Amino acid sequence: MFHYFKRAVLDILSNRFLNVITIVTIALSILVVSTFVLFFENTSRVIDSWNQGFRLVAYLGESFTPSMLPKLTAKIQAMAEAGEIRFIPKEEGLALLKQEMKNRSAFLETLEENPLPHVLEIRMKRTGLEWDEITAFAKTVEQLPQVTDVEYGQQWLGRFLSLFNLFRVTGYAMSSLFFLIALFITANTVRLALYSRRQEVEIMRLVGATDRFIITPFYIQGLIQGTLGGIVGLSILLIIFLVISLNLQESAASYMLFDIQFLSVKYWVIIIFGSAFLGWLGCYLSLKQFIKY
Amino acid sequence: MFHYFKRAVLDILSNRFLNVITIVTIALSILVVSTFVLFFENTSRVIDSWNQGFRLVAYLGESFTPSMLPKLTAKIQAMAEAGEIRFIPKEEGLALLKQEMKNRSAFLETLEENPLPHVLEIRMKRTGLEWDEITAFAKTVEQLPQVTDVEYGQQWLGRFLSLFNLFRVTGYAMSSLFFLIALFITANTVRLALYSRRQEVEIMRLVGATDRFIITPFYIQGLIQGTLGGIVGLSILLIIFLVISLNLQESAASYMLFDIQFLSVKYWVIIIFGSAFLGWLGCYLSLKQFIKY
Amino acid sequence: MLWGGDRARAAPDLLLNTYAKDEMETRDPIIRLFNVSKRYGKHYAVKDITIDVDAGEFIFVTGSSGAGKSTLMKMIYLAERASQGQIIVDGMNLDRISHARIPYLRRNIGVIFQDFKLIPNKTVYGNVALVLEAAGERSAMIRRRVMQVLETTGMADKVNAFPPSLSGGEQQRVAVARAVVGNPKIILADEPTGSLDSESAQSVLDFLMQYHDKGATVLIVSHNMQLISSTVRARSISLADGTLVGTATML
Amino acid sequence: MLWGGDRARAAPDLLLNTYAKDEMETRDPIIRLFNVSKRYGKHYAVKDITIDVDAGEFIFVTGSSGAGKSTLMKMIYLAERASQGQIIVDGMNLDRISHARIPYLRRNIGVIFQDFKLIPNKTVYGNVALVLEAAGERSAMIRRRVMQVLETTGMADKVNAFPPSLSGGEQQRVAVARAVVGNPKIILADEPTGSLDSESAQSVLDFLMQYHDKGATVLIVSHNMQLISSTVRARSISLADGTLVGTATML
Ligand SMILES: Nc1ncnc2c1ncn2[C@@H]1O[C@H](COP(=O)(O)OP(=O)(O)OP(=O)(O)O)[C@@H](O)[C@H]1O
Ligand SMILES: Nc1ncnc2c1ncn2[C@@H]1O[C@H](COP(=O)(O)OP(=O)(O)OP(=O)(O)O)[C@@H](O)[C@H]1O
Ligand SMILES: [Mg+2]
Ligand SMILES: [Mg+2]
Repeated sequence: MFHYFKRAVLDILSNRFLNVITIVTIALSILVVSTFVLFFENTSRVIDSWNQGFRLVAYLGESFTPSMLPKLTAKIQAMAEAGEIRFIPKEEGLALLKQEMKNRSAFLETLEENPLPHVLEIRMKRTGLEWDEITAFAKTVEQLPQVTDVEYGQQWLGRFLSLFNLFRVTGYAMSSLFFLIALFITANTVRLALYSRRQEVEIMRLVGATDRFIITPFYIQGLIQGTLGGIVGLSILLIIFLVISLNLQESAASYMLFDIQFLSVKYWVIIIFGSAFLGWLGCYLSLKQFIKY
Repeated sequence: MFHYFKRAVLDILSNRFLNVITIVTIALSILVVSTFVLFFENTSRVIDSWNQGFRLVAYLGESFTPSMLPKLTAKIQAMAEAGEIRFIPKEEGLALLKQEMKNRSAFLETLEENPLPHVLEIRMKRTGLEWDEITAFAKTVEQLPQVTDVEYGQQWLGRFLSLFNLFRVTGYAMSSLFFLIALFITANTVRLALYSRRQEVEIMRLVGATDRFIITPFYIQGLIQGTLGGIVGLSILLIIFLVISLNLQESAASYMLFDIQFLSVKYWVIIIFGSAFLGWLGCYLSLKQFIKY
Repeated sequence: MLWGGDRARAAPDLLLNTYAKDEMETRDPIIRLFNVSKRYGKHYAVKDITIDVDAGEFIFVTGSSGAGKSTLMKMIYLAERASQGQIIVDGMNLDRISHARIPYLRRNIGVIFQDFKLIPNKTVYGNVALVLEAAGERSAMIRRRVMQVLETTGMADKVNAFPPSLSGGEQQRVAVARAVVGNPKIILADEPTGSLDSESAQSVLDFLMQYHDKGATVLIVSHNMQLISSTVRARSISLADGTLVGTATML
Repeated sequence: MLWGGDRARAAPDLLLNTYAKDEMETRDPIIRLFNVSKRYGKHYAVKDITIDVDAGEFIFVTGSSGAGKSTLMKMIYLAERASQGQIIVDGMNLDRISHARIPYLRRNIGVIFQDFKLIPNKTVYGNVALVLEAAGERSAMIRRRVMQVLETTGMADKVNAFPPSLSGGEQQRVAVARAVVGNPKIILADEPTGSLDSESAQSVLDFLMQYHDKGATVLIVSHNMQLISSTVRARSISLADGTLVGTATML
């Protein structure tokens, strides 16, 4: 095995042009995939943080008294979808309403009695819920004894969610598509590199080399090329990211109410392994064509 | 020229393997770029349609009478940022408020007099406005004589806009980055294809061919490869798009409150020209390396 | 045709004769061709050839350009499959040999290709060593054998050169070195002296003769009549338009 | 060395002698080398060579393997630049020739490369026609010339074959055809008969002789003594280790 590895390294050194081209192509393909993943991850993260802002508002009937609160809260908390629950007494509700209405709030002062009900604000536990799930959850909450009505984004929220889910699905589909394309491009490049070495392969066969003897160093080369390509691609992305995020932080610091973050170590590992696999598979697909008796 | 074109076509036919590989690589690169552009365009379009939903609400003082409306409207319309303007008389405002407050609206029935002011709802003309511009516009509107106060999304809107602008900038940056990568990958592939033909080029030189005689067919080939690659890439995208959008329309028709649209003809033309340019430039960058005396 | 023109090799010849007598009766055919033909399109490159080559024979194959000499060689080391007929090499029927056995067949055959077939981006050393590496030899042994064989072919000072920077004759001598480095049972030499001056040509022939003396079966395709006629105890096979038109043994 | 062994060309010879007498005094050197050397690393492939070749001369270049014959040829058609010294070909100083003029220099020189240098994915026709296409000839004229020259070299029935499917000798004859198709002033033939049997070799030589008779200057690198000695009125230049060791004129 070591012997094959040595031959693979020697071969890389004596075919520098072909190897550099292949590694650069793999690096660029990885750059596309990882740039997109980075973009998609950050956008998803920001959207998720918004998404968490969505809440159900449950209006409590006249029959409700604050002493019932712990029991009601526990009941709701038992539901899978429910996250944080906040109780807003009608006094606080009125204050909020005044604040909300601003210019139109003068008349509220003239009221003798607080006309508002008590309210429970329920946040969603998971992000990325489907519209169906939210509707179902709302129905369940509405059926609780003290709850008279449930209000949630309705139309607007449905639209928002379907968009986000579409965004998410498209994002994953595109990541896969880009990975597939990277694979094809890599295979193509490896195929071209091998094409210009087909005579060499033919000569090796003619002097009595077995398939294994010929193929193994190519596979090892593919793995090395893939790994190097992955590292180079990721490094380029990191550099671009650092340059851009530094600039953004300077010029647009005031608008930046969220962080953009680089890919996590988990992704680094996935990308580099994926890239090594890419190099190997590129070899596999191409060698099939050139190594035949 | 026709003579060169004929030689280029003959050459493509006699180097089918190399040409198919090159065209496939260009097609895949174009597929990446145009998939991203498609994704980005659709997302932007949806976001824009939301963005257009943002509006300034100008509260009109006691001094305002409906007869002043045309003059005031004209004044606001003269401002660059102002789009559609809607006048909401206080009666309509009260009706809307009742609807908005739903469960809490019972007390509104008890009011003797309508406590609300008349309101002007001003939509933005352009999309993608910066937070600064909106603030400035709001200030100008507030200074108009009959206007007592202006309300707009504030904090939330600022955050939303900065996100969208970042999304937009990143999108354009990524389109450019992907185009650049496509360029490099194409150049790499062309370089590899030429590498395996370097002997042929060398032989042509040795039997007295001028640079121009050798190079011109390669350039024409590059243009042909680029154009074919562009058409193939775009066709693949169209097929993927049709398959996916048909499936989406079936399974998720209820959630789809917006259309996803394919790239416009303008983009087709840009992409195919870009791709032809890619093929040509790939040739240009690679030939420099191989054609030297 | 008996004895060739000027012969510089008297001593080895004596030895050869003794050796030949001892073995004469026990020798079996190592290469057998029965009605072998090779067709490209409608054209027969080789047509209905039947020959037996005994182990340890020394054979010249002659014939004009395009007569089918190289094609005949190619079928023996299985670079081309015969269209018709049967070929048996070293006990293996080439028609039925499994894919995985082909490398082992080829390790028994040292080929000097007409167009040399050196790998351009491997050094002279690397090209010659490849044969032994592919056969899984240990590196110390490889080094010794390769240097020894390059020494004898006069290419020792070019071990680190790459084939494109060698002269035609130098490339040919590397090709000769590579063909014999594995001590093959059979040596197929397709025009091994075409790029060489008469002196170098003679020394390559002497070199191949040494391997023959050690027991190898040697087939040489050659146009060089002077060389052919200078060689003792060689059989000469003559092709024309793909068919066998004559055999002669010089004794 | 005077007249070679068997000579089949009596009639053209007479013609040649008349032609030679008329022109003898007016001929200028078409190739001039002054103290030309070519160094690769520390090694001199060609060392301090000075020769004048007259227009219309017929020259054999001999020397053992690695003597520098091919390198000398390469410097004349500028595949390699001389390390030292001056080369003047057809009035052009190769040291000072502009990049753009090189193709025009090469169109005056027909080269038969030692390794043929045929383009593998062009047909025989395409390979030969390339020279005329590059020179911008009209296609009717190209077709006629190419077919004519392939006819004479005996390759007319292989016009649509690709070089890898040709025998060694066939490839060499295509290389010969390509070298002469443009009617060059100078023909440089590097071992043009190495893969050919003696009969084909003689016909290639006769063929080159025809161009010489029409006024071309011919330089042939060859190891084939029989061929050399059969040729009348040729000068013979001998190299050893890169230096000129002898000149002889056969008359
Ligand atoms: N792959 C092929 N496809 C088609 N024809 C071929 C192929 N290989 C050889 N031939 C033809 O078969 C004939 C015999 O070729 P071969 O190479 O055996 O000749 P040869 O005797 O070696 O000649 P030379 O002395 O010139 O090398 C030739 O006419 C050649 O064109
Ligand atoms: N590109 C090169 N780099 C290094 N050395 C070279 C190069 N080209 C030629 N040589 C060396 O220069 C010497 C002369 O080579 P050349 O090809 O001129 O020989 P030749 O006379 O043509 O021999 P042959 O008859 O074998 O073809 C040889 O020793 C060769 O190894
Ligand atoms: Mg042959
Ligand atoms: Mg030479």
